[in-house]
Amino acid sequence: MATEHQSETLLKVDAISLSFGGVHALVDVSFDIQKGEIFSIIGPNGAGKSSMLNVINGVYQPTQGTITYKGEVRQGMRPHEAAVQGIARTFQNVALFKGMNTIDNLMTGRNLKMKSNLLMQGFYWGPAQNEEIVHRQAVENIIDFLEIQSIRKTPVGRLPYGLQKRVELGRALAAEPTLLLLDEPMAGMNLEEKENTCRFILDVNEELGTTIVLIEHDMSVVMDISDRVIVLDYGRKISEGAPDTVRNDQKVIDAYLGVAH
Amino acid sequence: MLYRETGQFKTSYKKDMAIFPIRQDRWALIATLIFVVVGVPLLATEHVIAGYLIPLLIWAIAAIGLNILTGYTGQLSLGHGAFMAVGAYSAYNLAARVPEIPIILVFLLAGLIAAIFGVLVGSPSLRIKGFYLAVATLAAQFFVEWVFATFPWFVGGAASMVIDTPKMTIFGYQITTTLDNYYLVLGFVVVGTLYAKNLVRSEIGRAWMAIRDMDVAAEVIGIRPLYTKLSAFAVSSFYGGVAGALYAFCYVKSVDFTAFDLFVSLKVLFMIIIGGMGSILGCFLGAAFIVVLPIILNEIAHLFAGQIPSAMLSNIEHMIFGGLIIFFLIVEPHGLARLWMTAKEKLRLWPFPH
Amino acid sequence: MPVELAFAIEVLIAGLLSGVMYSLVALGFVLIFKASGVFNFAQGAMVLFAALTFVRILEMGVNFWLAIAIALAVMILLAVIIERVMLRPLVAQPVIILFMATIGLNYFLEGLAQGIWDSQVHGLDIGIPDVPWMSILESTNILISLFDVWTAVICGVLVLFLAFFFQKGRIGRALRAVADDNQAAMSVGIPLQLIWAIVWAAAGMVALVAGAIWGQRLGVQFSISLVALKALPVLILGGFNSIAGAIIGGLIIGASEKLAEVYLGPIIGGGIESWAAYFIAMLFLIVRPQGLFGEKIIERV
Amino acid sequence: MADSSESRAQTFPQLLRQRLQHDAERPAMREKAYGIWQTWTLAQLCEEAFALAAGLSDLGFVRNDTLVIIGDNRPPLYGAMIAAQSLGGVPVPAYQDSVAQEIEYVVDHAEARFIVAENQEQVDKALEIREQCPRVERIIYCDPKGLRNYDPQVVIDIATLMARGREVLKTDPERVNSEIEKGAPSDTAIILYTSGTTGRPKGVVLSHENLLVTARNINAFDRITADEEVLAYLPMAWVGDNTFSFAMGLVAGFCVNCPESASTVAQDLREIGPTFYFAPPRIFESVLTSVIIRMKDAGRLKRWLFEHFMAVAKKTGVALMDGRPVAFWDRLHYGLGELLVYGPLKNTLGFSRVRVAYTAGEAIGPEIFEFYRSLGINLKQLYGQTEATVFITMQPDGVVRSESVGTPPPGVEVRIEDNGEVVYRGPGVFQEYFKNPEATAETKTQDNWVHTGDAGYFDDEGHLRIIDRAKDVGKMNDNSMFAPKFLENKLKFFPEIKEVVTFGDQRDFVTAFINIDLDAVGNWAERNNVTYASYQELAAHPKVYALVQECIEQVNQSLAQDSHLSSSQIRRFLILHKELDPDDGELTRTRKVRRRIINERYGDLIDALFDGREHCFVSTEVMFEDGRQGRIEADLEICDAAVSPERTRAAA
Repeated sequence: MATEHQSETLLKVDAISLSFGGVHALVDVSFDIQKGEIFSIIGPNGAGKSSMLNVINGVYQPTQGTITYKGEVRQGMRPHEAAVQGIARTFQNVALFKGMNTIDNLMTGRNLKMKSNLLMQGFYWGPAQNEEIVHRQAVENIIDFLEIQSIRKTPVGRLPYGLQKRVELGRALAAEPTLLLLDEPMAGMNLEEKENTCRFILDVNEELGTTIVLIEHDMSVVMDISDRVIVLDYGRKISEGAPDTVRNDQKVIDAYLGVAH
Repeated sequence: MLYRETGQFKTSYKKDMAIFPIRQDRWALIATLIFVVVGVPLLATEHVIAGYLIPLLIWAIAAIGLNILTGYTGQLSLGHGAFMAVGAYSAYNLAARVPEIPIILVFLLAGLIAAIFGVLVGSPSLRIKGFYLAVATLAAQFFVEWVFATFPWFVGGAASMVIDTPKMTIFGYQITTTLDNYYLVLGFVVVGTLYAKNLVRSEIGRAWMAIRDMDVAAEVIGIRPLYTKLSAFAVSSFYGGVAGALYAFCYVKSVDFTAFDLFVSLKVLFMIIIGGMGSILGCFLGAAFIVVLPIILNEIAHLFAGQIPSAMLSNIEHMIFGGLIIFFLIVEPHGLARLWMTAKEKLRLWPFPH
Repeated sequence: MPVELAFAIEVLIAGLLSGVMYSLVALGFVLIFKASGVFNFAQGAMVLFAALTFVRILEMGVNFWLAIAIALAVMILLAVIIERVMLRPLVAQPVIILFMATIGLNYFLEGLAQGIWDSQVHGLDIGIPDVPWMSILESTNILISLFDVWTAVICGVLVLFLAFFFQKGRIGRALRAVADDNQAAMSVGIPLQLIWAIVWAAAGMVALVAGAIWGQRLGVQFSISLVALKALPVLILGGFNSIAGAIIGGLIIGASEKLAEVYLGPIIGGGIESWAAYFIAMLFLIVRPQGLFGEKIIERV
Repeated sequence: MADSSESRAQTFPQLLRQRLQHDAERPAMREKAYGIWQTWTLAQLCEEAFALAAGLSDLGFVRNDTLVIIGDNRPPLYGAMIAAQSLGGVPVPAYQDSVAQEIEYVVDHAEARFIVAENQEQVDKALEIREQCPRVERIIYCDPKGLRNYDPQVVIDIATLMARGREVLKTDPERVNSEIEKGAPSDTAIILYTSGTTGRPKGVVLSHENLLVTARNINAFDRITADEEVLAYLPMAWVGDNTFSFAMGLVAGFCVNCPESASTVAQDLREIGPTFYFAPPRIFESVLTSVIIRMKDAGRLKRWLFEHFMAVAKKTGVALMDGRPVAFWDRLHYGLGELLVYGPLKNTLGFSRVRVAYTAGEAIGPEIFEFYRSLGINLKQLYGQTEATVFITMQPDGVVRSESVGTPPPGVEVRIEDNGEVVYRGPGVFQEYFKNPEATAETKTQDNWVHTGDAGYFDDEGHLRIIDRAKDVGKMNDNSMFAPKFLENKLKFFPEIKEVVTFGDQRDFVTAFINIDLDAVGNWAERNNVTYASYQELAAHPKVYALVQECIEQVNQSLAQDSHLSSSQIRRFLILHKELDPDDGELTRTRKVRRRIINERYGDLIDALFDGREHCFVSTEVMFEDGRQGRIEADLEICDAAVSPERTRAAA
């Protein structure tokens, strides 16, 4: 848990609403994310948590509201631009490139940093080859960090779920993001794998200074590692604050127990 | 069984990322190269080279092109014949109208023109996907057929709409014999294959596969979908264009729009499906299969010549061909390249089963 | 009525009438696409196979209606065999593999059709005279082929029947469930194999009607297998999975194609019907990628 | 590259400085890391080691200081050994899988002020014992992962220390060199703590001369050159690794390769393809077991090929290896087998390039031994111990037997005492037990003869045969000899049996504890539809009992043929409910049985074996992998085994 808080706002979500047809996925949600913090979004199933991430990195365009990132209002930002701006993420249902092995999946995370053109890549000439090697080294560091050496050259489709999640985290890390969005990184993991993943997340946060937005169902994990938490229910923000504050909020308890609105 | 990998350790990423990291594979490749350069001319008859080997190699180039688009990038195309046609007609017009251009450059320019055409055809690919895109490429196919069937300008005004290709010279050396043509095609195959292999193992190749495997995730990590798809269309139709040009100049020695019809597109598609989607080796295996299968069927048919009318034989050929395709898809939907990979794995593990 | 206008209306009506036929063939595609997510490339070969079967049975001197019935039975049998031999083993494969299999099937059926029967051109007379509709010609000076009208009526009835059959009732519900998610449908006990056999049989029926009608026009021969490709732009326009789209799309394509051929053809070189329809469909597609009636796909991540 | 100038080198650092003059760019060490084999040339290895030495010196490390080294085989850790030796200090490697208390003993006894620890896991252990070992000043780590919040006053990065050393060398370039010059052959090169089958570990002090002379002799004996590839995968704290990887490597100049991790050793072995290889019998045994198990899943044709050609190999392979005449047809047949089976098999196991392989430490099953030799792998046995710098006897090429352990190498003399104990004298004889003159005096005589504690004899060929620990050879009540280890080894040759403890000293008959091998028996269970949820359940299964009984009865039959041993036939046995485990103190770290502890822990079970009970309840305290303590309880069945009648000579 990062102890010293710089109160520099990295991302400002302002009155975001999102609807598909008649379904309101998000309604007037606002919050700020400070640079360097671990910020968790929690809420019951279907509360709009994943939709929120999809809005932040441009997969969905909000129906209303604005996103301010690094001090600039981002209107109609596409996922690709979000990536250029240093936003990386993982998905709730693992979204790896199944036809590739672990190294190649991680290497795709570095695509924005690679500069060789088509001609050079085809001839695999000096600069293009050197570039591949430099980025392979970077990827190997992540492989070492995440302790996935033994599956380096395994096609990811053959890996068990927990390892796939770890490879996906690796792919996001390979992009060296400023803001990392993690959508249930520990779903389907056993206790030991969860502990490992927690350690990885904290390490990334502390050593690389990466700001992290986390969606997670395991409350003990969320309460342990988050600096701040917001709670969504039916697309609305119902609570926000430090883990302890949120934990004791009656509205949150009601939402989780399913009290009628 | 034939592999002896013990002691082949890699001390640098360069060696680890080599195309053939296993020594025995490198030997096999060198042996194959020696065979096709030295052995084939010594052993094969002119008929075999001109009738089978040259088309096989040309089809392999075409298949590499389509495989990049369909196998690696996941964009189904039914218009590869159109790209080949554009390449063939471009090459003819460049060579006939501007004879000063060296012939190698003509082929490359023909590829480039095909690539531009490919980008045009592919431009809707950001918005339309799957079979919709396939039908769009089909439209390109019909359009191109129509253009070359309708406007005699493209064949220098020949009323028959068919014209012989001009003679080729390289650095003053006239390409005349079958063997000359064979080496010319072989040169393109070797360079083209290496180039394609390098592309698919580089950043662009990973981007292509990322788009194929999961386009949303690809975009989220910063891969530009339009650029990536269009680059696949460009590279794919470049290979198609070069293959079309070689087909016209080195194989049939004439330009004829009927040589690049829809069934050519389908034929190339068969090659990559049977050879293996997403595999460069598969392009060669698939091309060999599609070239060799009719020959074998033909040979078998010859045994029955006289007993069965020839029209019937052709129908039976069709049925066997279609039936084999279906059989193949059921038995090994990932193609010959996968069979080869499985066999190789087994050989590496021999005598152990797994 | 001025001659130009009368001519234009004439062209438009002819287009719409042939459009009904496109709708019919497109429906064959749509049904299979809905049931298996695959674009059936062998539809053309099925048209050839059905028409040849029909015409050769007729030539044996069999009664017209009996010949229809026999040909229909053959097409249904074919559908069952295809489902058994080809589709069932490929059930878990990606759609592109299924698509390739239909191309293989295309080759096989072409060979089979011409192998069993022969590759000659067979004249076919289904008893509808190809003469102008005199009363209309006299009253409005618009020339409409009676043959076109009759075929449009036959096709229209068939289209409505199929549309109704696959929209409503148990089969319709099952088909929609299968179209939504193969695996899920199977898991709730919908017999995927039966649905597949039924839609392929329907496609076979469509092929028979189309083959018979085109057969009278062009003679039953190999080239009628290419007719099916004509229906593809309809699919783009109407959406691969929309029955209504297939109907409306067929009419639009039929009309605009005829108009383009008559008015644009002479300007840019004639014979443009091979691609004009595609072109129209493509333009439309860029505006609306999911087709006229296709559902908007929201990608969930 | 032992040329004349190097023979003048009297310590390892001196040797390295000489070799640097012409071998600087040769690869000296490799480590699989970040996906490739990262290479240290001799120059790089020395530069890092000397920089580290300078850094250590700056921290106050002086001559005769000890440097405890804990971790897996890593080039920087070998570099740390050189660094300590360069300053005239003494590296003390500790077993990396030891628990904190075991490390505490070593650190405390060696009076270490500095510890080099590989990673967070080892640093944590080192920090844990700081209370008890207040002498420890600094803990130096190699892998910084997870260590960023540790106290930088105590825990420092090896790279930082090297950088500091380089700074020191800039101002004082002779800081390390001058210390190296002072080195003498009798200086202590290393202290190795032997796990010992009884009591506290003893620190065996070996001098540079011990190691250098031994390495030179053995390199000459087996024609070890600079072109060998060696995989350093056995614990650095074990004398074998120190001799094979460190001493022989530095003397011969070959490259030593460190695996990526303990779990990837098999893969790394396959990649490197060592030419000179050592493994204890249990490794050869488990590799063979896995071969058999994997081949059981093979198709009919492959299995037939395998069985056919293994039979051919059995017939001709060993003869070919020993250079005996073989008929042309058999040679051809074997050649075909090499192409189809042996070659690929050696390849997949990583043994293709093995020129010399050794095994030692325990007796190896004749079947296992011959399996490898018949494949064309030159596997030999040696007999040795830490106190001898490994080598007491070894088998020369061509005269290799499974039941004996060869002849003394050049410079070593071996004698059998009247009580049957093997004693030896030679250049490798250790200096002393560190701070333990009584033990030294007990083991080593005035004129340098060392007692091995093993009983043995020279056979007709003049090769040494080892029967058992001299003190473990007991007498049964009928006065016949009882050699427990001999019996145990015979049983352990069955793949289903992992460990055995036999009892019979001063008893009327012999009984045994059995540990089944989970892999082999588990596989057997799967094929025979025996279901089980745990090791304990499998061990107690009646069918497993029947399986083990069969093995024992086979051994009994063979024992019956030997008049000396026929009364050692095993009459009763039980299968233990848990695996004997070094963490519970039942085995040494090198997996030797600690009889005294077993006698204490399982006294009631032993009594039950002899008093005819059919069941016995047992409850044992165990240590889990994560360090928690717990209890396992079971009611064990005791089973009788049939005894064969003694064969008289006439009958035989």
